[in-house]
Amino acid sequence: MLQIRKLPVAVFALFIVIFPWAAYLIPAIKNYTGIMVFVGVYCLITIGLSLLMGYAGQISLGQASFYGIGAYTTALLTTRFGVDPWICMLIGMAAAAGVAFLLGAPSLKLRGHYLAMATLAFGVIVFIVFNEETGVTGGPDGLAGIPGLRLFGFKLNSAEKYYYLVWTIVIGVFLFTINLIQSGAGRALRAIHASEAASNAMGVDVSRYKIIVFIYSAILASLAGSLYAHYMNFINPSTFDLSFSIKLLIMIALGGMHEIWGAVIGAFLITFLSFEWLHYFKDFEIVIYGLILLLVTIFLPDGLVGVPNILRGWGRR
Amino acid sequence: MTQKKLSIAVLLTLFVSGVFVAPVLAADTFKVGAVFSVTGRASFLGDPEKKTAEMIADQVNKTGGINGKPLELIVYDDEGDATKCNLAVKKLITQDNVCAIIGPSISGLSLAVVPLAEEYEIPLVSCAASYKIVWDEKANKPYKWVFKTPQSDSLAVEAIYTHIKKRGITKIALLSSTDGFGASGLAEMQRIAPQYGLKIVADGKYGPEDQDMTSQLTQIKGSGAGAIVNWSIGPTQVVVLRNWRDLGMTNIPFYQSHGFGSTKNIELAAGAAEGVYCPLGAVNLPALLPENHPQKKVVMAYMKDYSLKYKEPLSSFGGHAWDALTLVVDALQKVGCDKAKIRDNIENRKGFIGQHGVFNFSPNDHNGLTKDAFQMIVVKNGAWALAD
Amino acid sequence: MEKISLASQLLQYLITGLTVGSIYAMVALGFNIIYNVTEIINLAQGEFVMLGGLIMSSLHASLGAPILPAFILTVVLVTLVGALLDRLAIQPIRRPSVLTLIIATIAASIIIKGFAMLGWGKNPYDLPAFSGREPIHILGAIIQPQYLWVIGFLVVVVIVMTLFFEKSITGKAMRACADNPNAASLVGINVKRMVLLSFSLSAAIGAVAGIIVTPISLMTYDRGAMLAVKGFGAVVLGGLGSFPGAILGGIILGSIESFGSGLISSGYKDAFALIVLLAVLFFKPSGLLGNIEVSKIKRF
Amino acid sequence: MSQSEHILEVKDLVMKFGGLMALANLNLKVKKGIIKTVIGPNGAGKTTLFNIIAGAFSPTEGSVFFNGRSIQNLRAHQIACLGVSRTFQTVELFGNMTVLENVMLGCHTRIRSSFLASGLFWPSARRKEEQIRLRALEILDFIGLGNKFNESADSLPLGEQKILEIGRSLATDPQLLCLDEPAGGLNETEKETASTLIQTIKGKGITVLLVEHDMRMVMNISDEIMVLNYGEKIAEGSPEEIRNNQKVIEAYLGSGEDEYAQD
Repeated sequence: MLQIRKLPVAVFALFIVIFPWAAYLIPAIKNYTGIMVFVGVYCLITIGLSLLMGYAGQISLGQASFYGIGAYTTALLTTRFGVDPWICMLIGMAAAAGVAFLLGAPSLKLRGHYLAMATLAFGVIVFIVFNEETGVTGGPDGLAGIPGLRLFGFKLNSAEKYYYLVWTIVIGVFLFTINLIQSGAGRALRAIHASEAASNAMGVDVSRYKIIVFIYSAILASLAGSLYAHYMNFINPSTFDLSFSIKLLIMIALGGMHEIWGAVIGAFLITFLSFEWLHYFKDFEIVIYGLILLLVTIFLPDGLVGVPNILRGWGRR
Repeated sequence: MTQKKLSIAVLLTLFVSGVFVAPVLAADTFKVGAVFSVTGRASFLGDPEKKTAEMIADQVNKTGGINGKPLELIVYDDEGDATKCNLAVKKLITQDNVCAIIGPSISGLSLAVVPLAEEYEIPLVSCAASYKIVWDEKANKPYKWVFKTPQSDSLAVEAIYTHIKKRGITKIALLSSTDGFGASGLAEMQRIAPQYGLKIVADGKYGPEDQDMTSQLTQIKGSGAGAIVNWSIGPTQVVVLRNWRDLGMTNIPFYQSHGFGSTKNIELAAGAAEGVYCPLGAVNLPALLPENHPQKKVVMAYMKDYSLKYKEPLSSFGGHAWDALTLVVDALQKVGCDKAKIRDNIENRKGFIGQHGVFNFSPNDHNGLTKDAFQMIVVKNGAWALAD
Repeated sequence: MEKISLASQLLQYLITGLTVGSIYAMVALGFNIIYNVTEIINLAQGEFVMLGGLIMSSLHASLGAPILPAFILTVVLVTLVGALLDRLAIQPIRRPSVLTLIIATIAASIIIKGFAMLGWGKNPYDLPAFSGREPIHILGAIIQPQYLWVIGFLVVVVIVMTLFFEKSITGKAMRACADNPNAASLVGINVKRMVLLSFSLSAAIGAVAGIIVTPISLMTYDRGAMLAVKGFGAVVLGGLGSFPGAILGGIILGSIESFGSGLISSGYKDAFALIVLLAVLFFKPSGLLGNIEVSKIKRF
Repeated sequence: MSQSEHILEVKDLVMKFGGLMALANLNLKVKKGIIKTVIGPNGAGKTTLFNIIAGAFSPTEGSVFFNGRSIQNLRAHQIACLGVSRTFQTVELFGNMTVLENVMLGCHTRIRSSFLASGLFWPSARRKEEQIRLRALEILDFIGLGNKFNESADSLPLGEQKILEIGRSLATDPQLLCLDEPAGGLNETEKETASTLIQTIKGKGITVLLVEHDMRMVMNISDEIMVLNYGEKIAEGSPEEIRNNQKVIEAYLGSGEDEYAQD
C-alpha cells in the first residue's frame, strides 16, 4: 500500500516555520530565506511535474511556459488594468488551465520522445511570443513595476513575509497532492503509468486522467509564476525559456520522481546549488554542475529520496 | 559498492563544504559590489566588465587602496537571469554590506533591480544602456539612487541616422537579433526614424544563435532600401556581414551598432567588414584620437593594461565597468562609505573623464553623456578609420 | 537601387533553407544512429558539432595544419569523445528510463560545454571556406561555395551510411541490435560494442557537420544546445529512427525558417517551424516517415 | 430466441489490418449466464475479437451489441463501465502496485470520488475509499488471495497473477467477463483452481466469454463453444457437437497444430 505518512509533513512544516531564525547563525546560508522564497516557487511547479511525470508517466519539456503564462497574466493585468493581484492569480491559473487543455488534448496521445518534443515545441513557441510581442510584453527587456502582494491590508514586502506566504501555499498544495495520490485518482494515475491498456479495461478514462493531471500541473506552474512576478516586481522572457523547463526536469530527476518528496528535495538542492554553492567553483561551475547531475543519474537512479534505502542496504550488510 | 560509497561521499562533501564554508571575514575595507552577466547569453558584456572591474580593483589596491584602506570588490554572476540578479543584489546589500553597487550588465536586469536600490537606498551605477534604467517615467525625473555609464542606445542610433541623412538616403532596412541587445536597439531605431525623415522599408530579425541570415538580407534586397542598420552582438553580427557581402549587396551601405566595436570582429568578418560604418566611443579608438583629446590618456592606459593582463583584444563593453567603478572609487575617496554622500557626489560630478566620454551628471541627468560620445567610424583596410 | 525579382528571392530562400536544413539533417542523422541501436535520444549530439567546429578551427586556422589531416584528426578526436560519452555516461546507468537517459545526456552536454568554455573561451571561432568565398550567381540568387560543400557532405554521409547499414556485416549487426537486442546478443553480437560504435559514429557525423558549418556561421562553445534542439525537432518531424525521415525533417525545418523569415516575419520564423512540427505530430503521431506500429513496440 | 436472453451479440463483424483480414463476417451470440468459449488455432482472430468487444479496437465493419445496446463505437473505459470486463492474454497487472491496490483499481468503475474531494481529504472521499477497500478485500477472499493483499503484484507466481487479473476484473462488477487464456502457462493444479473459479463466477450469475487452448478445461466448463479459423466461424455448438465436428478436426489437424495432443 502506498503510504505517505503525515508525520514527516508535520515535521517539515515545523522546520519551515522555525528554521529561518536558525539560518542566520550559519554564515553560508545567511541568505536562506531569500533563496527559500524561490525554492518554494519552484516546489509548486515540481510537485505538479512530479505528479505528471512520476505518477502519470507523461513527460513535459514545456512547463516553463505555464510558469510564464501565470507571471505574464498577473503582470499585465495588474500593471495595465490595475486588477487586484489575487484575482489576477486566479485568472492566470484559469488561463494556464485552458491552454493546458487545448495543448494536452492532442499532445497527450503522443508517446515518449514525441511527447517530449511536442511540449518542448510549445514551450519555445510561448517563449517566442513573450519575446516578440514587444508592445504587450515589453519584449526581452521585460515588464517592470509589478505591484507587491497585500494580505488583509498587510504588505508582504520583505523576503521573510513572502517566505511564509509561499511556503504556506506550498504546504497546502503538498498536502492536497498527497491526498490525491493516496485516493482512487492517484491509484488510477499509477495504473496508467504501469499499463494503459489494462487501465482502460478497468474503466479508467486514461486520456481524461492524463489531461486532468496536465492541467493540474499547469495550474500549479501558473500559480508559481504569479507569486514569482509579485515578489520580483519584474519579469522578462528569459526566466521562462527552455533551459528553465530542463532545469525543472533536472530537479525532479535529482530529487527522485517516483516520490512526491523528491520534488521538494530536488527543487531545494538545485536552487541552492545554482544560486549559492556552485559559485565557489568559479569557472568550473558548469562542469561541476554537470558532474553532480551525471553522478546522481548513474549512482542514484531513484534520486536523492532513494538514499535512505541505499543506506539501509549498507546497514544490513 | 565502492562506487556508490564514493559518489555519496563526494556529494556529501560538496554539500557540507557548500553549507559550512564561511566567507573569509574581511578586514576593514571599502566594499563595492558588482553584478555582471559573466556567463550566459550576455557574457559578451559581463565577461569584459568583470575582468575590467577586477583589474581596476587590483590597481587601486596596488597603489595603496582608497585613502589607505583596501578596496574589496565582490563580484556576482547573474548569468543573465533575473532571479539570480535579484538575489545577488539583495545579498550585496543585506549580507555583504557594500557601499555601492555597479552593474548589472543588461538593461532588463538593471530594470529588475532598480526598485531594490531605491528601497534600500544604495547607489547603483548600472552598466546597461536603456534610458529607462535611470529615468522614472511615472515621476518624470531620474530615480534617486540609480545612475548608468553607457550611452543610451538612442545616442548611437542618432549618430547613425545623422550620417545616413547626410548622404541623402531616405529608405532604410533594419536588422536585429531577438535578444535584449537587438530588441532595445530596434525599439530605438523605430522610434527615432521619423525624426530624421527615414522610412523603414524592411525589418528583419534573427536569433542570437542563427547560422545564416541570407533570407533576411534577400528580403531587404527586394525592398529597395538605401542603407542597412544592423543591431546585434556576438557571432551573428559577423555572419550577417559575410552574407551581405556574398549576396553582392555592398552597394547598400551597412551600419553596425556600437556593439561592433572590437577589432576581433573585423578579423572574423574575413574581409567582409570593409566599408562598414559604426558609431564608436573613444574607448575603441585610442590610436585615432588626437593628442589633445581629453580621453586620450585614460583610453590608452586602459587599452594597454587590459591587453597586457588578459591577452585578448579590448571590448568596449568593459569600459562601462571602468567608468562605473572608477566613478564609485572616486566618490569613496572623497566622502568615504556613506551611501547618501556617495550618491550626492556622483549626482554632482562634472567633467569626469571616462572611457566612453566625459560625464557631466546633474540632478536631472543620471547618465551625463551626449551624442558627442559617439563618432562615426568606417572600416578601412581592416582597421578603424574616421568616417567623413 | 538594384532590386531583386520575387522569383530570385524565392530561389534564394530555397538555397538558404536547403543549406541550413542540411545541417539540421546531419544532427538528426546522428540522433537516429544512436536511437536505432539504443532508443536513446542523445541530447549531447549538438556538442559534437560544436567540438568539431572548434577543434578544426584550432588545428587548421590557429595551428596551421593542412586541411585534410586537420579534418581527419578532428573527426577522430570527436569520435573519441563520443565513445567516452557512451562509456562514462551511458553504460554505467543501471536502470535506464526516458528521463534518466535524457538527464544523463543533458548532464554530459553540460560537462562538454563547460570544458569547451574553459578551453576555447567565449569568443567565436572561424574557419576559412573550403573553396574560397567567391559566390556563384544563379538566376539572380547567389550560392556560397560553402553551401555546396554542406549539401555535398550531407549526400556523401547519407550514401556512406546507407552502404554501411545495408552492406557491411557490422552495419547489419547494428541494425539487428536495433530490432531486438536480446536476440542480437543470442546470435553472438556484442550489443555493448554496437552501442559504443553507434555513439562513435554519430559523434563523427556531428564533427563533420561542425567542420563544414563553421565557415558559414562561426562557432562558439554554447552553440550545441540550439543545434541539438533543432536536430531533435528534425528527427521527430521525420519520424524517429527513419534515416530518410531525418533528412526530410531537417530540410523541411530549414526551409520553413528560411521562407518564413523572408516572406512572413523573421522574428517568428522558429515558431513557424515548431507550429508545423506540432501540426504534423497531431495528425501523424509518429512523424512523417515514422511507423506508428514500430513506435509502439519501442520502449521509449 | 428473444433479444433479452442474449447479453452479447456480434453482427457481421469484419476486421482488417491493412490488407490482412483478421475477422470475416463474424456473428456471435452469447446467452446470459452461461460460459461460452471461443477456440481456434493461433492467429484465428480470437484476441482480435476480444479487443473489439472490449473497445480496444474499432471494427472495420459490423456491430457489437451489449444488452441490446450498440457498443462498437464506445471507448474501452466506457464499455468497462457498462459491465464488460476483460483479462489479457499476457498478464497486464499494475506491477508497481500491491495486490489489494490492483483490485481496488477495478472498483473504479462503480465508486469514484472527485479530484477536488480527494485532494481536500473530505469525509465523503474517505468514506468511499474505505468502502472500496472493504469490497476489494472481499473479492480477494473470494479468489483466495486474501492473505497476500499487501504483496507487490509483480512478486506473485504466474498462476496467482492470472487469478488476480480475474479478481481485478470482478471488481469492476461486470455482467460479462471476457477471459483471454486464463489457463495459459499454468500447471495442472493451477488450472484446476482457475476452472473452479470460473465456474463459481458463473454461479454468481456472471456471463463468461472465454478464449482458451486447454481443451480439457474447455470441454469441462463450457456451455457453448464457437470455433474460429482464419477469422471465420467454422462451427458452433455444445462441447459434444464440437468434439465430433469434422471441420473442426480438420482445421486443427490441417493447421499442423494438434491442440489436443498438447495436454
